[in-house]
Amino acid sequence: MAALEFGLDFWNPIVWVIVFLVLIAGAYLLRSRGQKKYKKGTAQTQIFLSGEEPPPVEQRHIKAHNIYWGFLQALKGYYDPTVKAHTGIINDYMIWFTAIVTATAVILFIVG
Amino acid sequence: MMSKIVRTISNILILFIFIYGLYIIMHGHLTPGGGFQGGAVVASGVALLIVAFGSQSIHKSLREHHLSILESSGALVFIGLAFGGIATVFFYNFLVGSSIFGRIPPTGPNPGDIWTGGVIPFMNLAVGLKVLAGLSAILLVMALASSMTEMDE
Amino acid sequence: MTQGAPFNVPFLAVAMLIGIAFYIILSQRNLIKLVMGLGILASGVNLFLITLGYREGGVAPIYTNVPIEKMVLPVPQALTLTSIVIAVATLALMLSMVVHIYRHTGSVDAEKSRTMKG
Amino acid sequence: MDKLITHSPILIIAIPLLAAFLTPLISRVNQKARDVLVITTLALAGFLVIILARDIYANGIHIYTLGASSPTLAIPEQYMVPMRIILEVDAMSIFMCIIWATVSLAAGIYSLSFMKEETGRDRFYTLLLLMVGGVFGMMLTGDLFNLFVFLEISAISGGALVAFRTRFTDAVEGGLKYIIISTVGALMVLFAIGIFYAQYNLLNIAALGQVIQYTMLDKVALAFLVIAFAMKLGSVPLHMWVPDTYAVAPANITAMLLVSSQICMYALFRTCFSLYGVTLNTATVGWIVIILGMLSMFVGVTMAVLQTDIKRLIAYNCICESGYILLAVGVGLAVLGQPAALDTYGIAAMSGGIFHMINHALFEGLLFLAAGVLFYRVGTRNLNEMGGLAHNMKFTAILFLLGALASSGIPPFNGFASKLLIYESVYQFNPILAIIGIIVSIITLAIFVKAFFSAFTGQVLPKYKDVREAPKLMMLSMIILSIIIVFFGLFPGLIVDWLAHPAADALINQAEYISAVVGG
Repeated sequence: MAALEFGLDFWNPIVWVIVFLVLIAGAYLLRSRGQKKYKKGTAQTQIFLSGEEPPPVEQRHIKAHNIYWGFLQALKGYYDPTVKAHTGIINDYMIWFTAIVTATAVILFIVG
Repeated sequence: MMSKIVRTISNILILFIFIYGLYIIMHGHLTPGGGFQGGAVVASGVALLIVAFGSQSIHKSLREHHLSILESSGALVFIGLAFGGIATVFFYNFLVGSSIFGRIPPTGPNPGDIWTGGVIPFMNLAVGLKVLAGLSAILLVMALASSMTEMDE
Repeated sequence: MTQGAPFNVPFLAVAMLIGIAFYIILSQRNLIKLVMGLGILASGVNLFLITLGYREGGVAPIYTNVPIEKMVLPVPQALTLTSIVIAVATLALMLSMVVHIYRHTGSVDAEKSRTMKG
Repeated sequence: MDKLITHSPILIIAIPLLAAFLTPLISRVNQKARDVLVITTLALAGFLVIILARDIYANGIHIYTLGASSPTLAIPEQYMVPMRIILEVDAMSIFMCIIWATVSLAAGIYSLSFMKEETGRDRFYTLLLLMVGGVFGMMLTGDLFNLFVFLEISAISGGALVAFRTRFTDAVEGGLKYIIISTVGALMVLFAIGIFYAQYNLLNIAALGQVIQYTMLDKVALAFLVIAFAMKLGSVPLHMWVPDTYAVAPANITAMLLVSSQICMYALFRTCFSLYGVTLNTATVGWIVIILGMLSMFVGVTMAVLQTDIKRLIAYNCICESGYILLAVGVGLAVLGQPAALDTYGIAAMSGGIFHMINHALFEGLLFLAAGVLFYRVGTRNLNEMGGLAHNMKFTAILFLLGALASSGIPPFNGFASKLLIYESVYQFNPILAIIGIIVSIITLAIFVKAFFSAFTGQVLPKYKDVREAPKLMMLSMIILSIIIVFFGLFPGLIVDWLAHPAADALINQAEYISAVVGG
């Protein structure tokens, strides 16, 4: 009932969930063996930055446009033309539509 | 607001336009035309009024929400008539053979018998109501919107 | 349908209307003109549909003045009418949106009034 | 009860339309009654869908002839071909109806709370119910022209709903873009319908499918239909309106627009499988669909990486997910003429794609609704300005994470099951396609890590100290969707056997679709 079968393979989420729960329980066991003797609210739970004052909260959070900067930079050759194609002008959308209809019709005529 | 000549002429003309529109709506099952066409003719009369008298003065007597009630009730009557046939099939013409608009139309050239068509005359009426209200509301709102921008600038 | 020169004239008109409409839609940045182009496109398609209803020797399907065997099937007329109604609704909606865009941005140019891209 | 099942196809369409025109009248009397009416209508439509679905899975295709003297009288006595408007419901149509009923009910409940502060809500609900009726009509109809009419009804009401909050400039712009591309697409569909009518004097899909020849004109019509529907479903390179529109619409409307795009996918499949069937060169058209799907997957997900607007990001992800469906069903289409290949992996690919359709609607709907909660509480869609929101919106964060994980294909959620089915079957068709699919799925996870990280994690920003949890009704609608997601994830075999596989069979089995109307 729960399983999906593909020829010889299968996927059974119930089995997966049971295994996952067992692993979670193991992780929890390990965690519960950890050190409990620290004092909340003192320097022990504060951010430590080589003795400096940590920056305010706004600056500590990494902004969305900085995430994956390296990925975007590495694929600049792909991204620049792709982003440029998304002009946001409705006429350009229609140009794409006309071009693709023509191309499809030509392909259907030639190939069959 | 246009000149007095225009206003007087359109006051006379509007009656004929309305009557013609209603005629087209009511004869939809016999002659070319029907609800939409007749409603559009009536709405063109409203357009004449808006042009002649200005949208602000028309708006005093003709409000959008009255028109929207009229429009909704037109649509409701239409769907209600369609539901009326649900004992057999949705949209079934259940009035055929009854005493209301129930006669079978004669074939061949004839002057036209208005007492035919079953639910179709009623549906034409409902559609006509909806279209005249809807198109008038569109015209009125657009005229108001454009006159407001003129006043702003 | 008979293949004769006069019968192809409506189809030429259809092609011209649709061609003009696509020219407008592809090249004109003014949103009002764009909406006009869509109106012309709708007219072209409607003319195409209504032309399909023509049968040589047939008579318009008006019940009061025809011998019954000669009537053409009124399906294309019904289709055209429906499509005209829909075109009216879409054009009205688009024009009112253009009015709003003009109010917000002070421009009806597709490029100048855009706020989103990328 | 039998009578109800017989009439349910038209009731599913007509009841929302009736309620749509009732709402402006009722909301003059009482606002509360209007809300109750809207939710009751949506629930009633859902109930009718369920009883119709039970009948269809038991007894096969269901037809309903409007205005005839009996619902199953498709062809009147003196005629050779169907003349009236016929609704034809098979397992595929009812599958789409189940999706739409679920999502529209969730979106309806959500809008009770989300649209509370807007003015003119009676018009909003009128449009919403019109859209519900229009989309149901598109799914249930067996008539090409009717398909066009309902396409336009859903497009007009959808466009008006996108632009409903006219105080936002971008909302109006998104609405205008949506309505323009819908109109052009629909007019091209109408032109193709005209071409069919010119050649065969028929409008019924089943009757056309019986006589279609695949002449030169049919090829033109096919190009118009396929590309017009591809534009409306937002496939690359015709996708650019999708982020513009989805990002600016109210969140509940975005979730509905998503399904109304899927309906165009359904119409595309209906065209290819039930209308043309094996007459067309299945390899060519199949590969066209596959290429559109691959482009959608790749461009959609890579463009999503650099978005900073949360709803634009999810919108690009939508493009990517619909690419998976196009890929899977395109593989099925490409091998339609080869029974051996169809048996080994074609049907499996199609059921995977169709299963992914419902999953797509559910988890993307959930994500849009969660993003709408953020907009409702925080007042911005810009991810750059968010941060630490999970502290105050724990449940929203969990639900967003659930949707994100399901969308990225992380086990045990439903997205994993359908994507696995797609990979396994597409791999046998062409290994490269499956590998690209897996890579795209990984990047999908990356974009949701970005969205979740920048919106929810970190310390709470001082300006969002007083942000509160989502209102109860919004939470309720999100919880409905997430329960279904988890259920589908835990019992994928059940769903594939009950819903997706019959739908795939119904698409492939053109002869049955035709004979239900034409007979013989």
